[in-house]
Amino acid sequence: MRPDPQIITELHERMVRIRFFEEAAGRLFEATKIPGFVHLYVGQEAVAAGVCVALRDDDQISSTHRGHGHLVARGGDLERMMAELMGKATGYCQGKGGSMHICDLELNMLGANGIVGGGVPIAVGAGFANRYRGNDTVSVVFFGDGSTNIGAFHEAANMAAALQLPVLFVCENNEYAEYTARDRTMAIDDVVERAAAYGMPGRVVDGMDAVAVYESTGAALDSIRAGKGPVFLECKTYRYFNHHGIQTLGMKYRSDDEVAEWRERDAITALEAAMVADGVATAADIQATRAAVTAEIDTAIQFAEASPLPDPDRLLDDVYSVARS
Amino acid sequence: MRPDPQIITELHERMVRIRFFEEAAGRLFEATKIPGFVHLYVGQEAVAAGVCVALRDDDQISSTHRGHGHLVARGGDLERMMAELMGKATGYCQGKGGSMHICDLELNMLGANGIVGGGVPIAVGAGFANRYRGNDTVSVVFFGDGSTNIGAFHEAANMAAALQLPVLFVCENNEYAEYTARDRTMAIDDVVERAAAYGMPGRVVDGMDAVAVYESTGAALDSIRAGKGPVFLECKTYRYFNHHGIQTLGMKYRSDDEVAEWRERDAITALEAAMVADGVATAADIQATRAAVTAEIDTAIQFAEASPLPDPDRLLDDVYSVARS
Amino acid sequence: MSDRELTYLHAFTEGLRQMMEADPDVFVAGEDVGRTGGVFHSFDGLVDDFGERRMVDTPISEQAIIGLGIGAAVVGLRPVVDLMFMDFVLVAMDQIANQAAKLKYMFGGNASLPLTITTMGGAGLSAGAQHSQSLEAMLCHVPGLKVVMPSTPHDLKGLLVASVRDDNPCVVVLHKRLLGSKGVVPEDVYEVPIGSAAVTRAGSDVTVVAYSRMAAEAMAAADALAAEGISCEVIDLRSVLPLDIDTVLVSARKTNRVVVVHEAVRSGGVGAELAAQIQDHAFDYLDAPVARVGAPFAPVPFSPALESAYVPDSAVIAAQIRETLYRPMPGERR
Amino acid sequence: MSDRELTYLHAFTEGLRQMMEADPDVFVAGEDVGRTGGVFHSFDGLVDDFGERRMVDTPISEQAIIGLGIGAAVVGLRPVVDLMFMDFVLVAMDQIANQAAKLKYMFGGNASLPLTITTMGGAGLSAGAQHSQSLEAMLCHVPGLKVVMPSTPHDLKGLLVASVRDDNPCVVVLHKRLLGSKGVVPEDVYEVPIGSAAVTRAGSDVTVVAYSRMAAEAMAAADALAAEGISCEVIDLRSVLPLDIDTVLVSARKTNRVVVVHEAVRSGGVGAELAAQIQDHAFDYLDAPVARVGAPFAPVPFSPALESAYVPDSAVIAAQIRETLYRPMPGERR
Ligand SMILES: Cc1ncc(C[n+]2csc(CCOP(=O)(O)OP(=O)(O)O)c2C)c(N)n1
Ligand SMILES: Cc1ncc(C[n+]2csc(CCOP(=O)(O)OP(=O)(O)O)c2C)c(N)n1
Ligand SMILES: [Mg+2]
Ligand SMILES: [Mg+2]
Repeated sequence: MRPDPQIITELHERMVRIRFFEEAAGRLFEATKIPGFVHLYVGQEAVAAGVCVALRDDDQISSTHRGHGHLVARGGDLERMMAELMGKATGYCQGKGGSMHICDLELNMLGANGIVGGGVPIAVGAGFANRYRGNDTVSVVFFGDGSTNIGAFHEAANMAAALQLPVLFVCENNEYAEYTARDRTMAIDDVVERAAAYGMPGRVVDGMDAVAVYESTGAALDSIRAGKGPVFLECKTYRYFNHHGIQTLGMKYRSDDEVAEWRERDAITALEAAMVADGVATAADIQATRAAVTAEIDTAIQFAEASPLPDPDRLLDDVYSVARS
Repeated sequence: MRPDPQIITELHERMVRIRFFEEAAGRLFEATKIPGFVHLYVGQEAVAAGVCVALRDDDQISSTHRGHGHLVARGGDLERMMAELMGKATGYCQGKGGSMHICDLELNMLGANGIVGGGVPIAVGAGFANRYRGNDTVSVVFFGDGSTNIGAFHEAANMAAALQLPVLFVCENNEYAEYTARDRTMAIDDVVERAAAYGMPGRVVDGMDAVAVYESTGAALDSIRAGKGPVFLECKTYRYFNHHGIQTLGMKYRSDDEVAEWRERDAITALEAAMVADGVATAADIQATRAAVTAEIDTAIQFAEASPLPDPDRLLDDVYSVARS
Repeated sequence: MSDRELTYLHAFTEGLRQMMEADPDVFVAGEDVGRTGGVFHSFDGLVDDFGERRMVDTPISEQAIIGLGIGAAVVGLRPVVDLMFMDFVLVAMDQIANQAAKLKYMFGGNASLPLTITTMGGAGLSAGAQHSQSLEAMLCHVPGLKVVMPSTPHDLKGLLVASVRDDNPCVVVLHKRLLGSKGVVPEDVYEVPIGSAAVTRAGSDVTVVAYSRMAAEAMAAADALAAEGISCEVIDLRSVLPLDIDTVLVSARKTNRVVVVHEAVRSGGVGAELAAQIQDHAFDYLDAPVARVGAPFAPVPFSPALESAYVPDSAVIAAQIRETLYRPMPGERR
Repeated sequence: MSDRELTYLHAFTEGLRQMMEADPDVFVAGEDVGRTGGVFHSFDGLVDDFGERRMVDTPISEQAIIGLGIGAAVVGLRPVVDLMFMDFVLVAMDQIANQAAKLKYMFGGNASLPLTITTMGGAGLSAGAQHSQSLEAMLCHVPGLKVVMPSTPHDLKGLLVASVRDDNPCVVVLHKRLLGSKGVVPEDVYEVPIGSAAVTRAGSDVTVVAYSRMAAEAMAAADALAAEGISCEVIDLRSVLPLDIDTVLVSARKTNRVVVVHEAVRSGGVGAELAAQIQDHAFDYLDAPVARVGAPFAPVPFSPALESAYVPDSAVIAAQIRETLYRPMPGERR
């Protein structure tokens, strides 16, 4: 049985917000208004939305270099996000972090990370703290298929399992690490096969189906909150754009046909069709949502563009905490 | 069907040589004639002997902090080994390496290693070189159960499998990492369960049975030489002595009964009984072997004790190679 | 009794126990720190007092051990994580230098990281090239970290307390050859401020700056030279990041000659930074170049015969001091 | 034509191609170095010429990438392994500093390790705190390594060739902001000796020592100051381990004033070692303290507005030179 209509609408709205935010970020990047790198989340929206809608506010999430979608799904402030991407003083990190280090500790979003796998041990540390405090808060860590080849992932996954910590491992398997296909870097069919090496229950989910992700996440969270230890969720998904930036077609590392096939399974289009079919929303409602989100993002862009650059006099602030317990 | 008598005798002699060498090293360590640390191999002899007897001279082996047994099994020079442990100029490393860095590149023994897991990526590199050269040489890497929790092991195992390299992974599962029981650091029953995470065939062997280890190694080598990629062998074994040094009983991290049970399955005693039963050797032959090995080791000790300490003037030699291609 | 003596080892354990008693958010994680009490016994007995919930034995996973500390600290706990040997800092360097050290800055200040990393450095036990290093210079080049290297039981306890209470990632480096050394340690909780050096001997001819075990060797050299009529002022840095350069400069401007000593490889060591700052800020006061004593440019050798020639000692320090005072003793070892 | 120009990027690719043509034991392994030709295109086309056997795409496994090189080198091949960004050196530090650097010494000399590690350092692309670092000082503190940081296409090709032919682990650090810079590069194979600096501009008032991208900034500062009648001698170190201290000292004894410049964090950087050695060996020649220009003690910020204030440039260098010549310009940024 499908989840409540409010849930469906939530999933839809968050996916649309991610999609539009990322498309805007891509345009601004190509217009050189966003410096550095942007690793866009377009195509994978069902994962961030499905997971985050299932979470409680006190649960933590940790992210990767491809982190915008996770923060948007968590309810991140689009103005502060866009400002950070543009390196403005009003950004989440006052311009010091940028796309790869965006975070919102008030939303228990522990940060994106520029080091592949680097955030996984940190997420396990947050899970440890939850257990230490005796609450049933869960630490959720997003990571890519390619990151499961790095040592930090392995150590952290094993640590979580050995200590039976409340951590949900969400692998976003988009089948590529930069320009290298997954089958060239690991000799297994599904990334989830790695969970057994840690004695961790694992499950594969259609990462193009927000409802499926939402439901599997809910089941996993129940088990984790019940003290049964970490769970591994492999979400089969795909990034539409290039590893970084937008360009999507005519890349030699993957065929345009492959991209087209995945786009046909687009999570947003599919959910919208289902919403109309199930009478959860009318085409007009959906248009209204899209229009509202577009407006939000326009406002965010205006805010970011109007915001000042950081004052170089603040360069040396924030290296150390001065306050002490 | 059992292997040829010569093989059995080889296995026996090498195990005895390891056992006596290590017991002597332990005594010399307690007598402070060997400085630093010694991680003794006593109890695990069947693994090193079983694997090394099955190897070709051109195969490489890589070892760990508990590396004496591997070099002895590979045919290492006992005099140069003992001299190295004592920090003498005549040692394998001229006294610069010691117990944890003992090596013999002429025997294709690529070295012990002081960093847990540190030798695994290096062994995979040797395996890569074999494949690169198009020969059917195999790189064999020994590592402990505890080392499978560290990132370097994970990255190297996955690399070997992803590139289908000729590497034999020999896990010596003695159920402890220092003073911590394995079940407290990994939530799996058998370490071999980790092989599947790399798409690597894995097999469990009785590490207290030299013949079983020899046969499984042979089968694994055949598959690897046939180009079928790396294989993971878990050898269930046990160290009789303490993590480092000799003291074996009265330790709080494991019970004396547990030690006693494993000692009852002693690989050398068992093989000797079988040799006599099968008529491979008489009690007298076995005594002769033990006496001969004892003499070898006494000679090695005398050589080492009579050897000079390294000349401090050589302190800065060997940091860099001066020759160049 | 205010003159109670403790070993360096027990000063560490006492300081840690008191921090754990004072703050329920303080816990310890590392390899064999719990049931075993640490391979150097520096955590002995803590598991009996605080249980396995707060004395956590981990797998052999240095990256995940540091990450455990980072994640727990960023959500508000006050972790103490242990790297058995300082050499293993290199195994966890990404988590230490790319993650812990930079987290607050990358987040624009919206975080604090009350994390303490404890580890055991130094040579002299024939532990070989991978278990004997002094790698503080690498850590001192990383903005965001603090690094302390106490030489006495008193300073070890006080700096451990200050580090655990500090809201930044602090690395507390013990020296394995000091574990048995004794000294007066107050029973109550006290701090030695991070970044403050101690003038451990007043003198007029030359300033000798050292830290960790070399502070004791420097003192021994000073004693020996006193007999020759050479008056050494000895400064124990105690912290290497931040450096208490002011205390060093005051002394340098007084004695006009400085010898910096550490056990780490001389080239690229903390002594280089000190020499660079001293010649910069006391240029007109120096009557001789700032001299540096440290290990030669080689890995730490295993054999005691080589290791003793590798690690600086009071004789080498004294020889350098004589040379800096233009009183070289021909044929002396450097 | 001996005056053929190439970009820094293409000089690298050409040098590597020529080494692969000359020696069948040379291969390249790293992330996306094969089919993709490297994320910076520095390996473009090599897979077409040498195939995937010799241009090996690896998993994201920096420790295993370095280990692959160590193991292949110790059994006789001549690997070139790539770490996409220099920041990832920290992920693989154990394999680099505990394994590769020490292997020969620990084995008592019974090994050689003809291993080349290539990587991309430096800031200026708003890549943030984990993709912009200059970490050479950490590597320079590790006995057993060699580290080169060329600033021109010519030196990059020559030092790459020398590194690949060298029987020791060599780290070749490219600078991402130099990739498009052009210069004359001989077509034939040649070496720039590791450990030899170049006097790139003769002068009499002050010696400016720099490397990598800062060598160009130093030259720009020298040009600007020439107009003010200040004559700078500029030295491009080219290698940071070993350091060509002799070339620096000859110049220092001539100009009596030295400014050392690097992009890395100033504190604990290569400049500290240089300053320490210069004041030691040219003490009586110095008319001013050896000055150091480097990044302030903070991670690399993301925003261009901050990053440009963080990374030293010709203006900051010129300001420091004026100050070292006792001609400070009040209120100038340091
Ligand atoms: C330690 C480290 N190695 C390499 C990189 C460069 N890099 C950034 S993203 C990426 C691919 C990551 O692949 P995956 O984990 O599947 O995430 P995806 O990009 O597909 O979302 C790589 C290799 C890095 N940032 N950190
Ligand atoms: C990176 C690293 N961490 C910790 C240590 C300390 N240490 C040495 S041996 C050992 C236990 C290894 O256990 P295992 O791999 O099972 O091998 P065993 O000692 O049982 O043969 C540890 C933790 C080390 N040498 N290197
Ligand atoms: Mg991916
Ligand atoms: Mg074990």
